[in-house]
Amino acid sequence: MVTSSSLVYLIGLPLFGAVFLLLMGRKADKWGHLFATAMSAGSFVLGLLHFFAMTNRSEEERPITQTLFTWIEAGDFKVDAALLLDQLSICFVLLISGVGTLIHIYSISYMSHDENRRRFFAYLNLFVASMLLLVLGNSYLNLYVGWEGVGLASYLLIGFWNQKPAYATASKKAFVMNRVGDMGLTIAIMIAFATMGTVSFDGVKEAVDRVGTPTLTAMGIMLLVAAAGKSAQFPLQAWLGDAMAGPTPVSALIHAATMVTAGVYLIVRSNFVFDAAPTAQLLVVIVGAITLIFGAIIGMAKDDIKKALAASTMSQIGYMIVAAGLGPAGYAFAIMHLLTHGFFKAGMFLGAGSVMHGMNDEVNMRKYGGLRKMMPITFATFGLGYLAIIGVPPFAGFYSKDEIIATAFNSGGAQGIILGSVTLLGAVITAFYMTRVMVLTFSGKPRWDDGVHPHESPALMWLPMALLAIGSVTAGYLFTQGEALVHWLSPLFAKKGEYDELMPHSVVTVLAITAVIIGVTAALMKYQFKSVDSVVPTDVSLATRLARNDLGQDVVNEALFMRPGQALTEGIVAIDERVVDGAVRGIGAMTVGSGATLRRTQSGYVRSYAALILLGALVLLAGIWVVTQ
Amino acid sequence: MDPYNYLYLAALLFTIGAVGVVLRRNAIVVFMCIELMLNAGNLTLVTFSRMNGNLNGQVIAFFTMVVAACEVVVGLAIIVAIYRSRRSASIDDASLLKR
Amino acid sequence: MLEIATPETIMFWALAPLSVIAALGMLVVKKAVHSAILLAFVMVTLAIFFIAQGAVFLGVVQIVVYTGAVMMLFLFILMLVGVDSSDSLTETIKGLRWIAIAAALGFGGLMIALIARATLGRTAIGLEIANSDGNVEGIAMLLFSDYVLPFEVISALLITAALGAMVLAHHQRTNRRPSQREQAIARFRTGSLSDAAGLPGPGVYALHNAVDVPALLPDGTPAPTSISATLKARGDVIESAPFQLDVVDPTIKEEK
Amino acid sequence: MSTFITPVLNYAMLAPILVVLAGALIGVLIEAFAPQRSRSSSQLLLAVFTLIVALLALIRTRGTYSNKVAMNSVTFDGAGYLLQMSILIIALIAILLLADSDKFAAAPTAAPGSDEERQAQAANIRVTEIYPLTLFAIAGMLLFTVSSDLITLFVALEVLSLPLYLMAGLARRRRLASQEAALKYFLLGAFSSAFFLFGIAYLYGYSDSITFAGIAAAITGGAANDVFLLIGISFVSVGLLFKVSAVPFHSWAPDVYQGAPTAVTAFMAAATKVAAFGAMLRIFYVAFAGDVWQWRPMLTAVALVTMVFGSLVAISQRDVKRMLAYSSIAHAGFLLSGIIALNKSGLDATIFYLFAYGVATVGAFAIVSLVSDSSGEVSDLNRWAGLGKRSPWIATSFAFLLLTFAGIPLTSGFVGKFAIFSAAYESGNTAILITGVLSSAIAAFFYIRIIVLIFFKDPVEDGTSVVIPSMYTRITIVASLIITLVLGVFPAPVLDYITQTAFFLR
Repeated sequence: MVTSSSLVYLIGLPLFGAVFLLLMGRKADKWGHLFATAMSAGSFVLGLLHFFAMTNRSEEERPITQTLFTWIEAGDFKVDAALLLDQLSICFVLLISGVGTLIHIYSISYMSHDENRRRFFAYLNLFVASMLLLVLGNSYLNLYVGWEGVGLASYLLIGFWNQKPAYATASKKAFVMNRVGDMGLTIAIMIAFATMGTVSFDGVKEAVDRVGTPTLTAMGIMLLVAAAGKSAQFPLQAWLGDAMAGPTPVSALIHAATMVTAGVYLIVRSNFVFDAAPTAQLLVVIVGAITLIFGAIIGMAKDDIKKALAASTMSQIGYMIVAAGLGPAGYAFAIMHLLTHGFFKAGMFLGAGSVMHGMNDEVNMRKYGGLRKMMPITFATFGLGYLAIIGVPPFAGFYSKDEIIATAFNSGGAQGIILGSVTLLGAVITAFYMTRVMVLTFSGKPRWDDGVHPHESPALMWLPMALLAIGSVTAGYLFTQGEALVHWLSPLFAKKGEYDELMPHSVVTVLAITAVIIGVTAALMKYQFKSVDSVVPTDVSLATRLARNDLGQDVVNEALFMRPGQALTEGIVAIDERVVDGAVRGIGAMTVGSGATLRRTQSGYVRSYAALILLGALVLLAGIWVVTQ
Repeated sequence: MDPYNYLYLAALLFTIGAVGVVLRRNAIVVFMCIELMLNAGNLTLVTFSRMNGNLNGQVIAFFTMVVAACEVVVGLAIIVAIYRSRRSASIDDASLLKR
Repeated sequence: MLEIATPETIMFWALAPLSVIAALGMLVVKKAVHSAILLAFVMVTLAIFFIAQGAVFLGVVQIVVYTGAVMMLFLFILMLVGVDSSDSLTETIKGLRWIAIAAALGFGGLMIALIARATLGRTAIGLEIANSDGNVEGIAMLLFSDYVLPFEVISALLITAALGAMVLAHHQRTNRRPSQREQAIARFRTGSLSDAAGLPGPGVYALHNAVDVPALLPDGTPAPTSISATLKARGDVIESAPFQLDVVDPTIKEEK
Repeated sequence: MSTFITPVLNYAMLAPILVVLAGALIGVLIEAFAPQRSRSSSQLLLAVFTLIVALLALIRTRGTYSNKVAMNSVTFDGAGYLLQMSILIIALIAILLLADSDKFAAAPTAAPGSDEERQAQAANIRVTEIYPLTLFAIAGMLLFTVSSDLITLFVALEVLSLPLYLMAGLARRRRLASQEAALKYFLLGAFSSAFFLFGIAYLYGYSDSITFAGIAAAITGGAANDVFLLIGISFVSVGLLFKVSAVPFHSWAPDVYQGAPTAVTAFMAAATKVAAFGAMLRIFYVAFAGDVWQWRPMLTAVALVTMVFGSLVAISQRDVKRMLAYSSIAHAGFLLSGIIALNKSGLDATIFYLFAYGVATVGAFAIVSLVSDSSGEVSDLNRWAGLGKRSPWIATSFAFLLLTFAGIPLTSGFVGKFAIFSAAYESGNTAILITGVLSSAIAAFFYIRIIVLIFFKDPVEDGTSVVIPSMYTRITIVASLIITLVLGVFPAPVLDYITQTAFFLR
């Protein structure tokens, strides 16, 4: 069977693929995509072997470590470049390499007309390798290497189609926010090193008892900042929507299944820190809850199919963060939702890509409609993902979301009621906006532009979608069967504390299903049974048609419900786009501005430089004057 | 009289030289101000040499003179080269490089 | 305890203010040459201080090397770049003068205050013992034993300086200089013969006979070719208009 | 009556310095006697040969340490060995950049744009004096790091500086700017060395000694109050901080980096930094260590201001050489934290950081020297847009080096930063730690902004073309990339070696 010495190949295969393809250059154009896919698949197969090997071992022997070499050694401080595969990381390994391989396969066809396809695949491989390193590193420092690696790879991938003019600003925003996050991680590592003298997960876990709560709270908050940056959580969420400028498979890989979940991984991995720092843990929950609602509301207002999905991702990760913030009771459910979300959201992104493929890269949902007949397979796979995300039993999302809602309600006291309500409200809105997406895209009358001939995508594209759809259908049931995932992960986390059960699980389930029904019904009322309205004033033909079909009832509806709702929605979208953007731009401008001001000291005149030196010496003398007083 | 008086004098001359570097625009005058600063340093060295009762300070001052002579050669060569291309020995004119 | 005799005290109080005034003068005089001369004066006073403090050798070197050689070099370069050129003392960089003066007052004040506060921690002993073999011998002893390495390394500095001066000043001819004969032939082979007899000389006037005034052509306009290109480039050309005949008094005074 | 002590020189240990000096002298002779045609190649050959021999001579001294090599003037110890090694390796990489013929003025004496200059360029003349000047500077640097008395330090400072002043003014294109750089560098350098000398005078006055050991003894056992000592430390620091371009003594760096020929900038930025920090390490660790409580606040303030200032101002630069200059200022701030730490790990970390940073800097400037259009190098950043499209290899290499400067993991920059901040923390300096991390986050912003510019922006109309690198430049770039990568991925052996070797003989 596989041993710990083969861990390095999990990362090594895709890394080799990336380096090899970049070095080969144009010579590899013909077969580069196949090679890259094979590397990713190889990693997945190896991961599976490890998984089976792990299930065969007893609970205590499951985590395995491979030390590659001593990376940094300075005095007493030593960091090994070492890989750790335990129950938590194997979940991620399978998700990353599995979904990653499917996306490779999908991209073969999706990118077939791009002359730089080989380079794209090299980047994909690089991304997979970095992401695997992120989840396999045995210390915060090794995690940090992967953390920066996925950042770099995602830049290369998002910017792959760099002719998009909006990209420049988008990348800047993404960059600033991610740097804020990275800084959080750096400071957290420094805190760990400074107070505990170690940065490995094991070392920190042992040292938690030795250091005071304030230190752990500071470290926890910094880790949260890092997680918020990478996982697009409030207030660092704004970059995700803009990152949709990249090719769709990239969005599926990075912005649904893998990179954006790194924050959840970080928090769950640092469970020992958060368990000992209640304040930080509470902040995690708050951030998650805000993002959950925030993302959902944005999702209601977006017409761009990818941006709607991105907002949904933000919201769903909010669910995971909330779960992760609930402590030992929630860690496993955070991971469970993360895994099921990986399946259905990746599937839906690929579906969106498939739709765009058939619609000449149109992303505006208002120009879709009635695609069900033209793209039956896409419709079916997307539909299964849809059922999963809104939480219709027995699809995957039902199980994972249900558990999170129940855990939230049962977290006790007022917090429990508030959190439960928020997660429930989130479920309503999720059902609403996802139904909207579904209806606008696949149902109703065609609203296509002239010259668009929708058609089903080739097998190479729908096959991965179908596989992901199967995952969306079955994963939730499999994970909860006999609490399989909870048991699997439980050795890693502290014992779940006892708490009063606010309401029985069955009641929560009923509530959740009710929430879904409300959301779906509302959306159907608004979009399915009426013609789609348009906020796109330039689209004259659509507007005329809408005006013809409009009924007087709408006016009342609008006045009573829609207007306030719209105002709220628009308000939140505005906060997202203006305030947050403004803040980012403001910070950027402030930094650049202060740089520019300081730059003025550089006048070009030697004499003013000499004056500066003289003043420096004067300050030193003044210092001496004070010291020798 | 206290030998410290020589130190005060040297400090004054050093200050005058330093401020001259900032105030004067002719590169040669600026350079002469730097020479004044070096001379002030030498006076300090000689004074300390006397106070310490050994000749180390004088030797350093001697080295300084040689170093200063070399600096003068290089510096004046650079100034002449600049003068040849700009027809100006004002250091304010040499401010292409900034920001 | 170091006793400073009265003659030296008198000498100090006589020369020190002078040297400070001369140094300050360096900052305010307009002409670079005057600055150089004031600096030479400061250096001579310093040489006297050196000798008074038992540094005979340094005092002599100060006069011979510094005042003699280095200052000559300065003057030489001043000649090269235009000895007459004078600086305008108006400050062009906004606020710099006041910053500089404030910094200087602060710097000088702090230096003096700090020196006043300093203690040596041992008695100042003077150089009688150290100079007992003679100052030059004493320095030589140190120079060739304790300081032998820097002494040797400083030769690298001298070579660098010479090499640097060569790089920036030594002119390497890329083409042969034309002989006088070739120049003459070339002059006659150009299109017109107007220059064949040589270019006109500069301002030959009764009142102002100098190279920086252009000569006048028969029609009364200045002849641009009569001025050296160097002077033109330097901007040292004087208008010839003030010297034209209608301005100049044409009456001839006979010498008696 | 004193007796003459016959000086004893340990020539074996002085060999690296003497070899380089000898090489420089032979170079001068070649200038005098060799025909114009063969000068360039023979000078290059001689310089490379000299450096290799010096490196071998240095390696031969491995393990033998002494502070009586040349009376009390120099001390050869582990730290000195490592620093000299770094300087020689960096110089060996950087000197190949001088070989590209169209970098230096054809006739430095001719006025820019004159017929004379055109004739000289047409005749394919170039200043080959660059090589001996460089060797002199290297000799000065080698001596600078092992000097253990103030006068040797001063002489070495001048030996390393004078050639650099001259070389800064010898660019082939944009000669006015180049000469201006030389003038600024020279005037400010002389200005700061006047301060340095004044500081030496006060240290001599305070301690009645000019050796580091004597000063250290005076600090621990002297009866004087600290005024002379502090004036001395401050003014000596002004001179050293000027060389390492720490704020507020930094202002020469951007102008000189921009104006000087890029090959010279590469050498100067990398090697001078190693030498100056080497000397700073020695003087602060050996001579001033006893007075740490008084100078630490001063240096800490300088380090903090330097980090923040360098990082902030770099953001608004539009010229790649100026950007690198400000980045080097920020790095000077980071390096200062290693000196402030005043402990063994600070020493190790600073040496590692210096070497890693120096090598990466040479590589970065080598790449800058390649990006050009018909009228010469292009350092305007706007015109670098889309470089990744036209020359992916060059752009990728540059991006990698920028990531190194930014301290992204798996590059030497990260290891160095980590080690140096850890050392700073170990000495209890949290302010340095926090400011350092914050300002490296700011710094990463502009490094990565350039990467985005290179790769994700469309090329501008009058874009630049990349010169096909000559064999020499290619060697430089590849060597610097390999060392940077190895130090990032597999730094343990080097760190180990430095930890075992680095120490100061007091």
